[in-house]
Amino acid sequence: MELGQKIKCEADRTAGFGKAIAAMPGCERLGSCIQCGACSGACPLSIYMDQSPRQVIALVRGDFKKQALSCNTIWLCSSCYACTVQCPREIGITDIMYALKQCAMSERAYPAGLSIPILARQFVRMVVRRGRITETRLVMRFFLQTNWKAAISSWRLGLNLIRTRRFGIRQQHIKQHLELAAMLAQAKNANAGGSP
Amino acid sequence: MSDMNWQPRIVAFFCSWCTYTAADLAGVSRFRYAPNVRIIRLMCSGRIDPQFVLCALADGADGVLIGGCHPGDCHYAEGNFKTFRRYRMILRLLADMGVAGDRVRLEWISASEGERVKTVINEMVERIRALGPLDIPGRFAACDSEILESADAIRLPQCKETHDVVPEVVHG
Amino acid sequence: MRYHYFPGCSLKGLGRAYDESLRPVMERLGVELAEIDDWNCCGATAYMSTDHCNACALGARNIAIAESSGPGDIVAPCNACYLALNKTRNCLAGDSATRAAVQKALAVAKLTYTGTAAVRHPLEVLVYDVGINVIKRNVVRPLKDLKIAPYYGCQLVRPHCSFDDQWNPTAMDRILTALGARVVDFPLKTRCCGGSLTGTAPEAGLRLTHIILGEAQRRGADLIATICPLCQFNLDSYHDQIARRWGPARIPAVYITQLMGMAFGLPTEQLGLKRNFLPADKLLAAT
Amino acid sequence: MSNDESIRTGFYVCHCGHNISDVVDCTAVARYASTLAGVMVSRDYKYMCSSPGQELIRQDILEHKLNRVVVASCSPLLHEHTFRNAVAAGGLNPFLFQMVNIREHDAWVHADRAAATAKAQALVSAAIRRVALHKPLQATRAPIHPDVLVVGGGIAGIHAALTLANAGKKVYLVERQPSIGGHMAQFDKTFPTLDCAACILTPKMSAVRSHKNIVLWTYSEVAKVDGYVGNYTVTVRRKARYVDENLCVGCQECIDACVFKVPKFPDPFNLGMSMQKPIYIPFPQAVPQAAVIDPDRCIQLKTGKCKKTCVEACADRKAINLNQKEQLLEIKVGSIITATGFKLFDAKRLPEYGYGRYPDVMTTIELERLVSSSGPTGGELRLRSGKPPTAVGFILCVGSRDMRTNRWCSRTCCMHSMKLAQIVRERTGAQVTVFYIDIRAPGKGYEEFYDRSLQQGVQFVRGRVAEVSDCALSPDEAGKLVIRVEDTLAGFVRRVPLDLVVLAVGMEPQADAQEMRRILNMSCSAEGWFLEKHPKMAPVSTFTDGVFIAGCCQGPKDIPDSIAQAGAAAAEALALIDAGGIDQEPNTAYIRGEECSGCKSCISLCPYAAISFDAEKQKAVINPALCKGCGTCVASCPSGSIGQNLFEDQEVFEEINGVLDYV
Repeated sequence: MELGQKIKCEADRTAGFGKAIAAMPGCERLGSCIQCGACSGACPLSIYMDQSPRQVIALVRGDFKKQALSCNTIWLCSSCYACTVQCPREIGITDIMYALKQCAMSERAYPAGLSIPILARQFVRMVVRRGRITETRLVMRFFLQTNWKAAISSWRLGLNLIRTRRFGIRQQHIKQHLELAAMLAQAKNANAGGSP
Repeated sequence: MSDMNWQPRIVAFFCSWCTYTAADLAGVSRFRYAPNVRIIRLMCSGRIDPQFVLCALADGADGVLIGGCHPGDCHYAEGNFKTFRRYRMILRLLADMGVAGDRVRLEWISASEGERVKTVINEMVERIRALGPLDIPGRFAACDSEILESADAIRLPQCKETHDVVPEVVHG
Repeated sequence: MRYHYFPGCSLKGLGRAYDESLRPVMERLGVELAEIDDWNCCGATAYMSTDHCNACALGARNIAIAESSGPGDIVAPCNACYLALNKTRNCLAGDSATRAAVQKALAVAKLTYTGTAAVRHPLEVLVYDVGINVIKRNVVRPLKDLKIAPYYGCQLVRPHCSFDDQWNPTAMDRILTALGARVVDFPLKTRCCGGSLTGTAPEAGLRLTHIILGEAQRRGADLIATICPLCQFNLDSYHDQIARRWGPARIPAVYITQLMGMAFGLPTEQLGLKRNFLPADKLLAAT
Repeated sequence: MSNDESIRTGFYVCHCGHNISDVVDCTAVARYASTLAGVMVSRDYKYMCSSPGQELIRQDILEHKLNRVVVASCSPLLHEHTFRNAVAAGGLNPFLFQMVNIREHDAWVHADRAAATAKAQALVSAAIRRVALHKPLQATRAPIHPDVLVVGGGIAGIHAALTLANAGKKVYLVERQPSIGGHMAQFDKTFPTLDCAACILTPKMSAVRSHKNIVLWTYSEVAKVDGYVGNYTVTVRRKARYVDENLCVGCQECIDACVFKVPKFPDPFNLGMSMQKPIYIPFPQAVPQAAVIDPDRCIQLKTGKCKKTCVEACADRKAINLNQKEQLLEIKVGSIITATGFKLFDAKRLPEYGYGRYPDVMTTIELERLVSSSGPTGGELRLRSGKPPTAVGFILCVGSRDMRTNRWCSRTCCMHSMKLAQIVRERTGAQVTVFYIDIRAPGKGYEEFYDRSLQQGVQFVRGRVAEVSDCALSPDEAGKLVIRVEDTLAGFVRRVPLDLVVLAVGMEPQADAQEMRRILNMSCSAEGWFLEKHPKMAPVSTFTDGVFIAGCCQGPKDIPDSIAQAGAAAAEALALIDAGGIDQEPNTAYIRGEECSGCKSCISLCPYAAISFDAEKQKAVINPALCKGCGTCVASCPSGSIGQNLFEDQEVFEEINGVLDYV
């Protein structure tokens, strides 16, 4: 039996992390959590999470940045907002998950081997370049980058899409995609300091 | 007066039963608000003589806030309706005098609305800040001194400002 | 009734049957949908995960273009678009720092956001602007004997929905009843379908899809009615994988607009029903 | 400022421990006050309201021959009385005093020390200027009518009425329902002693009925209240009961004889779980033990075409009177105790718990009726299917501690649920699980009760339940209600199949609390509970003198607390009555006769008809006994000939001048 230390010391905390997350849009009420667990109970994905949403809130509030950013919880959140509307303290839990995702993305602090952030990254890249998403192309790229075997194993899905004439291979794009990219670059700069 | 350090000066007249109590509740609840409003307690907003409002503005207030019970909730049945009528009259008067109407504000705030006291005071202070100083004493200083000079002839007795006895100051 | 139409990427791709059926149905009901010129992706959840301000800018560009092209509300049929655009509106209304930043970004494209155009879902337009009675009047082939489970998905009602209940919405139930169908009491109406997790984390995502299909089957539904392209895709496309993991639950999922089109007597081929993986045979047979 | 050279003011600023001095520089305020005209003594002290603080004032008055006093401390609504007494103890007229509120209106609401101190100084300047103009005044004493009205016949109202009646006072007890007893009458047992609710309540109910000092009016409501402390005129609406409660003996023969052979209308006492006829007695222990007829259901009262078998059955007792009309009765009382209680949260507002959708989801009060031996099943707990339950779950904080519904803690649900959990376990042997956020068991013997629940094998899971559904994901869940909850102590989400789910619904203010508040001229908290004068120091008094509150109308509480509060309210009323009179603030208006032009514009403004017109002198006259001191007439007098004690124009002008003093 291997023994691992579970105790956490002051050195494990990142001072100001909880405050910084609470300062992000929609996360203002983070501090009023009473740890009732309604969020976890309402979450349809909590059964796969290594930390329940309630625990993530506790980690963030306690300034345990490393633990909060490295759990799979924030990435398994499908943004269904069940937690947010059930929270008796009106905490924007989904927005807190977004804030943590943004933080983890900007610091590349997400767990290794987790493919969900990769999809988000590819999605963003496609929007910046083309202005629109071409789903089949996005999914193909995603599979090629993460798990090419999965791409092969879902051949039946591809065939079906071709059969139902939905396998659009032509890249969709908007006319003003350069202008959009400039716009996004501008907004990105304006967001400086948003991410803790 | 219109220097960089200018801060809005607002006199508030609150009825004892609703708005004054609400201001007490705001204190008990530790709601923070701007320190620019000074509250004068009256038994009922119906006691507010238009002269009080004019006197406040003439003495250097940049705005006046009036607080009473909600319509139908007046401790004295209907004093606040009288206030409302008088308030409309004051607004007309101010318009004639060229004073912006939103320098005088009437609000119904019940005893339980501590948070509303905070909101209204903060809003009022921001509004007055945006309007800038009214400074009636400053604007009419020249007129006043003229009047005083002519009054010199009849020399009214002045208030005694100096102390006969040096007051004792003790710290407990 | 004229609306700005924001189809969103899915309705041009995997969910094109939704677009194909929505247009003739709305036309039949006297609703004019003017597609927003050069609209861009709403940003969906992926964008919110990377940059808040950018996500708002994406949504704001679409709203600003719509606002500049004339009065009227925006109709967004995809739940994710509906939520993303509404989230943008709420953010810009409540957060002055983000609003200023977004306006600055929009200025690059000579656009201004005013926030006058509301973002609405076709379901709301159908129930509140068109009216159940008008829908009922247009039914020529009632969907008799069809037991339908109404599935709203999560992002329509949460967290911003103003026109229906967050736990037990009924707009679609009312439309289905008007079409003559039998509505199955379906407690998982607003349970998440798994979203993009069906692709990125199939173990978790497909389980959610399976739970919805399984419950609809247990409750004796013939069909599941959907209003979101991603929900429809998830419920329709993974039957083999789900059957391998948890056993079969083969219930076709179709768009509410396809059901309306059938009931209105529109030609089947116009409604994109052939695009389903699992064909809605009972629907085709019933009408 | 006054020209009167003899003004000698003493000024005192209170630190209030650290409450004031943390934000306001009290020494600076005292130093500033010492520079103001007429100030002879200026002191700052830690606690002005303490005995040494008051003694300081008294000593200074004697030593420095002070004739005015100003104290800057907390709100005058809290301690004006205290300091006026201190001033009087020094031999000075208590109205030669002014108080400055630098705690609630300054130290507690500002953070900037410099700004707060400047504000305090301006307020102090205003008071010192104003007090110079104060005149000695005499408080008038109003007599107190010895009768008391108690509104609400739940346990709090019953207890208050009995306490007063036992002290020899005449009490009117007005109850809206056809019987007194309130919510407590619906309970089976009471925590933490588990004694039978009926056994301890019924004797008190009968005592009310038989007490010679109590006039009991059930099926009645307070319609109007006029007057003021010591002298209230109350109009009570007595709804038509169609049965004379003095003649009815409660034999129930009329009920048996009713043309409705079987009861078919939902019985509100059993929350619709049993049926009643149009003529009914609310419940077996009802007081008065008299039938009542529901006019919306009685065929005779609805259509006038009934055989009137009830009247026949009543025969020569002649208790049934189908021509009875609603009555408005007027009574005079000196004080009023409001004990109007609460209403239960409507569980349908939280659709995720399935109340109203799943028949085996019920509320605590419904379960209470089901386990009661006088309940619809005779105390036998059965599911709607008729089978006994094997797994029962209690969901706590339903409509409590939730910002979407009610944000307060309802205080009783933890204990109430544990009581029912013990009863269910005892009666059925079912597995019982309590889903809670925090167990709140702070009363005497309550923690021991919690421990007993644990000993008896009641399971406790800490987590707010997210949903109750009948969606089965596995065979063992089929046909069950499944709860989804995070076991927050174990750290994972659980699905718990149950066959009975009990929702511990919280308390909320009565639906017509606002209306009641208006009638009695009280205040409500933001949540809608009646507001006490001070949350700690005056918990049963209200801002309206002579009106007291008891029980759950002031906020959620359990039976012991309700009774304690009812006793306190009764004692307050007794103190008022036995004092024989009450000092009234001498803030009355008066006419300066020589200046009055006789325009009569003030007369119609007075809500108390205190102003009359002396036709002979052609002047208005104010009756000080009727004047309540609002000052509306003062502000409107075109010739400025009305003055108001304590709020003279000049005093207010000085105050305005003062608050605009910026140092």
